[in-house]
Amino acid sequence: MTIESLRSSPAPAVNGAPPVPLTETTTLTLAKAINAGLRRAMLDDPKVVLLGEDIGALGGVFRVTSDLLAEFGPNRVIDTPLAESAIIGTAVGLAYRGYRPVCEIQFDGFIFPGFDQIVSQVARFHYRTQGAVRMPITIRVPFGGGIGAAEHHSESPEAYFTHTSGLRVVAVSNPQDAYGLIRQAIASDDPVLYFEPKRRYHVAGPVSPQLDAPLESARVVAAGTDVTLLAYGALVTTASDAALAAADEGVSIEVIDLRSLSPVDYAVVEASVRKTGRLVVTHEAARSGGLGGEIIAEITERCFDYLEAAPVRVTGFDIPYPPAKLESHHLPDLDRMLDGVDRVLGRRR
Amino acid sequence: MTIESLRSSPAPAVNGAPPVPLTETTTLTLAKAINAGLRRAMLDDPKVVLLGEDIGALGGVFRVTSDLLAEFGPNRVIDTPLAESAIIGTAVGLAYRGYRPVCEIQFDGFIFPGFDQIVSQVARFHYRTQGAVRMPITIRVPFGGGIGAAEHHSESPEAYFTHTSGLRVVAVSNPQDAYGLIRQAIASDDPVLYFEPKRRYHVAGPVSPQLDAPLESARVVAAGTDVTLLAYGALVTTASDAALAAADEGVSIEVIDLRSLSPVDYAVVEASVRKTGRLVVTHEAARSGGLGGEIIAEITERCFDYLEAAPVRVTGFDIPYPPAKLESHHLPDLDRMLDGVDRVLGRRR
Amino acid sequence: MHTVLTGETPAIFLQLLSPDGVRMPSAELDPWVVDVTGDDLAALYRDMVVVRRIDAEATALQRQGELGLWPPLLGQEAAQIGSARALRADDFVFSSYRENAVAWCRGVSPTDILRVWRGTAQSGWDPFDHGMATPSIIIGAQTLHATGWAMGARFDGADSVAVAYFGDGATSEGDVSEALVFAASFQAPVVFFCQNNHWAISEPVGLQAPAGIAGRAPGFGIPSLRIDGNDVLAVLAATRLALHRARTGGGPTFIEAVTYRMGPHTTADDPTRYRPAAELEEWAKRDPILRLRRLLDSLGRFTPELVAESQALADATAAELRAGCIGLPDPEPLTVLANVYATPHAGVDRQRAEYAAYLASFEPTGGKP
Amino acid sequence: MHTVLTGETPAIFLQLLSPDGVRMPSAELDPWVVDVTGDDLAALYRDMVVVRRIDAEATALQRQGELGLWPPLLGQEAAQIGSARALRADDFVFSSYRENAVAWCRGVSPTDILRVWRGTAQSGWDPFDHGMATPSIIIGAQTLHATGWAMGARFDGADSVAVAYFGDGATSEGDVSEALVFAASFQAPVVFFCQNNHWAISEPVGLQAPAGIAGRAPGFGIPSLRIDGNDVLAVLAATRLALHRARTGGGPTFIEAVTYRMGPHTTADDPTRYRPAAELEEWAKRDPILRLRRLLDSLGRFTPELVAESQALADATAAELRAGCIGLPDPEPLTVLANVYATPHAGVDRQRAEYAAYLASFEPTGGKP
Ligand SMILES: Cc1ncc(C[n+]2csc(CCOP(=O)(O)OP(=O)(O)O)c2C)c(N)n1
Ligand SMILES: Cc1ncc(C[n+]2csc(CCOP(=O)(O)OP(=O)(O)O)c2C)c(N)n1
Ligand SMILES: [Mg+2]
Ligand SMILES: [Mg+2]
Repeated sequence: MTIESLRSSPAPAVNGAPPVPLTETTTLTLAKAINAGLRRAMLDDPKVVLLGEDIGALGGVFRVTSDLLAEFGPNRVIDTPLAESAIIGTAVGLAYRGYRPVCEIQFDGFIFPGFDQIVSQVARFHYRTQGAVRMPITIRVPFGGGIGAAEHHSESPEAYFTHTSGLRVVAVSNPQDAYGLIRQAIASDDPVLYFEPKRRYHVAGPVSPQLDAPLESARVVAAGTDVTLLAYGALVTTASDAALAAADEGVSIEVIDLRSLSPVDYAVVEASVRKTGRLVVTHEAARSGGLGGEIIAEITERCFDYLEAAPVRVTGFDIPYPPAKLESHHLPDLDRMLDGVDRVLGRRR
Repeated sequence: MTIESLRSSPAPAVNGAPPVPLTETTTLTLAKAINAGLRRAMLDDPKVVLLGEDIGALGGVFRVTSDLLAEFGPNRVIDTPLAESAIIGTAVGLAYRGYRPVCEIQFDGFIFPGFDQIVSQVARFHYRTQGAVRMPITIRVPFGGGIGAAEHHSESPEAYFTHTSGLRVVAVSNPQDAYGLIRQAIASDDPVLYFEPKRRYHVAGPVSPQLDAPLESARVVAAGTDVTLLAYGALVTTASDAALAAADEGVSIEVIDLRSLSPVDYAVVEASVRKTGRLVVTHEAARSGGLGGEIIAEITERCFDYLEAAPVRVTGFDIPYPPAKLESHHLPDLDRMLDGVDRVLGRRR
Repeated sequence: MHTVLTGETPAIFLQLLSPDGVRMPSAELDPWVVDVTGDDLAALYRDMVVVRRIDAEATALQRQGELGLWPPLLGQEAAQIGSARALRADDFVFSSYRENAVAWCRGVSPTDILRVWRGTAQSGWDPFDHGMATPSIIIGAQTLHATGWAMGARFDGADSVAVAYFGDGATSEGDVSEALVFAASFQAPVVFFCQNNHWAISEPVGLQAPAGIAGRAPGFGIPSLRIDGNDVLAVLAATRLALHRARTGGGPTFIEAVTYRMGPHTTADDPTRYRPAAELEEWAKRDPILRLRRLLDSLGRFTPELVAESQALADATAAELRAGCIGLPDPEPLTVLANVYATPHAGVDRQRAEYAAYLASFEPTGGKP
Repeated sequence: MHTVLTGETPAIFLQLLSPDGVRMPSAELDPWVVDVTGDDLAALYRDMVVVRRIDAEATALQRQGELGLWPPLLGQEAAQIGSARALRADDFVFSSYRENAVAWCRGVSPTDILRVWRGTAQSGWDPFDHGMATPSIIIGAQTLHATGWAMGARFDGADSVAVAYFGDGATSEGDVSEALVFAASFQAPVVFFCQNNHWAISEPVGLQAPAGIAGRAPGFGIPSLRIDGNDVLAVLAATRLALHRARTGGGPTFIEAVTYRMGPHTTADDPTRYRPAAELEEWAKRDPILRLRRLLDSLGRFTPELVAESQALADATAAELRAGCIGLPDPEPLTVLANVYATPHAGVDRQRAEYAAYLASFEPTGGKP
């Protein structure tokens, strides 16, 4: 993949439902790619059921489940009462009965009423029962900011889940991965938190039905030699833009899309850092206790002798998500990423 | 403090209620020190009220609130129905009305049904209202393992809260700090998660009513020059024992009791690491996403040029808390701490 | 199975005004409105006209890109005005995001109501200035806050009451049931005021509560009233009744105000995807403002003066709202890191200093690029 | 305020056996036990004697340091045996930690029941072997699991039923109310079986539910039965009734079995700190085993053979339990890192390899020091 291919171009017009089923490479928005992936999984396995608030007639507030109620009926696309703990808790029961439930949490900030069921039940049944009970539950969470929304609608709670043993966590950044990983998540016998970058829902890209990334794999978005820049979700685009900007100034950045947040694909990250000696990690979530610290600690341990500078974090601040008019200050943007690159190169401070 | 003072000695006999009120240095168990601190705070401020399950006639399952119902009555020591979200949520309302509620969560694993109210409400009201509404709520949580208990009774959920902006988090390790910090927590205008190392509840030590540590301060338990060993809660004792064992082999370990987990007192940690060049962090919580990674990332950034080796973690595994008969394998013990020290010294692997 | 308890929606449905605006007797509610004068009715009318105008203006502002979002209360004016006008200054409201007419009654300025929706702040006003907490976006969470506040009022020996506003959808959340448990156990002086507007975004109330809503509280030991929420007089009466019970040691009361969300869930919503048009038409006939107007008319109080005066106030308020909204300054960049804690905090203080230095590096413009 | 709905504990309290063991008529329950023979009653008696013995033996084992903890069900034998014996093999139980007599009825071996309490495992049996999930320690969480399972059974067109067991204290948790909401909305074939044993550790049921428990479900649209939980026949009948409703498309039913926790909350508890001794004495008179014995006696079925046979089975079970418990091997060290995931996981796999190497470094003893 050439670095030029990263330049953002206007999205091609995409209308209507995805082809039925997806058989060849097609241009889809990220939202429609997930829709197509859900549909494919539901066609392939009658045990796949969807649960969530407003996912039926409305198709979800982001329309990710559009048209699925009409196609699969109310026993497979279940509009639930307004109660997140129950959405997760009944999914546990459904999994006990052999179903593969896919829960939609309407917005990131609404996952917390369901936190107990996720952390104390979903994550643990396999361990608790010495492997007798599997929890093939996928929990879809639109996440992240940048859409000018009200409180609780722009959060990045992923680190709560990457600290929770028994869960797998992925975050997608583009339609292809969205399509592939939603099906991988549903097919997995482990529970998967599937984070969707809501501000990229309408960005379109090619989706091939064949190109599936394994659940645990990171992706090198653009090769580089001076600095490794690690991102996931919506920030992959920003990181790619930063790489282009840096290239114009003669700095070669290797951009990695983490994709799997738990476990992290350290083989890919390690190889990159051994090459560049410099690591910048970026995420929207608060810095303290965020995934960045974890990765930096791990990479410092694994690659200490290769590090030419202390790894740097470019993240949201340690604040509750701020009001919309302040979010541009909170969210890592191209300038702050370049500032981080400057710092890891010893050019600032 | 000499290193000899760390040697564990049998606890002196401690009986009955703490003196009324504590006026001079007294030997108390950790549980009774908290009880004395609660009592002192309640005597000093009529707005301090306690809420929790079984905290009244029973005095809590660990007897930390013993005798307080009799002394202060049911409007100040409130036995609540069995609902953690409501315990926290009504505390928010009480805080809105000028109270300083102290909530008891019966065991670490039962905090999750109250997670939403903590993360989305308690932590945020001050920020949300531009400072108009304060949440002087203390949430007491017995935490950690080593007592051979059933599932959900041995957990270390602190990292979920140190990643939550707006909360302060402390963990105490000895009666003196327990007494001082519970009063500091209650007096704070910010919400404080107060973690109590349940397997040390019955360990006794001197408590002076005067010696209060500030909320944000770490404590050097034993000075050393070769390795910095960072611990908190129950593991401070283990770390001290490890320091003694290492001293016998000629390795000088500086043991730091973190006390404040959010924010971390980096002044103290930094000073130590600049001196020793080697850092080991230990906690019972799972390694991935635990506090250790955060501290290592931060210290690597702040002290990169002083580090002689990659910092090392000695933590619980990335597993749900295991059954009692396996917990000795999961919990960092003296041997695993020494192994970590060996690793940071380059003596192993 | 006649001795098996079954859950049935209580047939009782309290009204004081028919949809035609005819005053109807009600043994339960009449005593609570005996003192209501024609002037009072006119004032209620004025309130309703004004808040409907606020709603329309805010919707327009959103369409024009001046607000990020707006949740209209169109159709729920009687439920909100009738209840809020029953409150005393020392009572305290814990509401959801849609109770903008309640905020109006609590003296919040129209501009302050908009701050949140323009995105300049997460709280439009100081709760202690108005006896009204920052609206809760997490559905149902505020019912516990109200219950806790009421427990405190009881401990204080005060006769102030907490009022929790929430929707039909909210009744499914565990927090709301837990609030009923605590309120009953501690006999907290709290009024649970549920606006059953028939929809929770796209979900009909039957999905949340197939047996109805008002029947739920009694099972927790809390008396419940099911009232016509489009009848401002019934709402006023029922709220006064509930407040009186709470003030005099009678504990919590649950009110289900049956009303209808005539607009979309928010300006981001498209109700045509899920809501039959006929339903809306049906409810338009029960419009709360129309109903009060008919009553006033029958009393000879629907005068040209009242119309003109209401119109003038609505116009003035809309103008104030628009100017206020557009004039709302963007917050200073560094406030992004202010007020995270009430007391100095080493971590946040450091980040603020770093960010200030970072911003300064973009001088001379000073701001973010 | 006669049209205000009030929550009152239903006066209805269904019984088939008086505390003296006299068979009493009940129009509702009689049809469900017409087929119960003397042999069936004898079998129920045997069950109850055995599980009381399991309880006593486990308590003894705990005192002797062989178990970490034990939650006795003493006094609740009729509630558990009567309900569990009504189930079919393809039904599925989601219980709390105290339902050890239910586990017995589901064919779980006494030794397997003890694994969790000895700390060798977090699940004593394979749930699919017995149609009984791993008991939930998080109070109330399992009621949602049962509801979800039942939704699945309905989707499958099966006539299997999920049964959720939980305590009086659990009714305060939001999860339990949410389970009622979902069960009602989806007409899930689930039986909510609440053992009101009057205490949640030190808290009396009146703190959780001042208006009683059975009245709660009807408000959610779920029929409710309040039965004498120390009357094994009434419990059997009510459970059969509820199962039948569920199997035939009638949806969920709530049963409050009024019983009493005669022992401590667990072996770690000291009820003398909070519970009046007189209360215990009062309830001892309503002992469920004594009651069935009196009935059997009146039917001429309380024979020396039955006594001997029950005793023998109890003795054998106790012996098996004790030997099984003491013989339970400690788990292999590396199982601490097994089964975290169902599929290979790079992070955990690495930690397991590292820990294996660490343990190996202590060779030749191999184990942990
Ligand atoms: C915990 C939580 N889950 C989901 C949402 C998303 N959401 C916002 S409003 C709404 C519907 C609320 O319906 P209702 O309670 O009837 O109030 P109404 O909007 O009709 O006033 C939902 C699902 C939320 N805000 N909080
Ligand atoms: C979520 C949660 N909170 C608290 C506890 C601690 N706890 C264990 S049992 C219990 C009381 C349960 O009472 P009840 O539901 O009546 O059941 P019983 O013990 O009487 O069978 C409590 C508070 C828990 N296990 N889970
Ligand atoms: Mg509604
Ligand atoms: Mg009980």
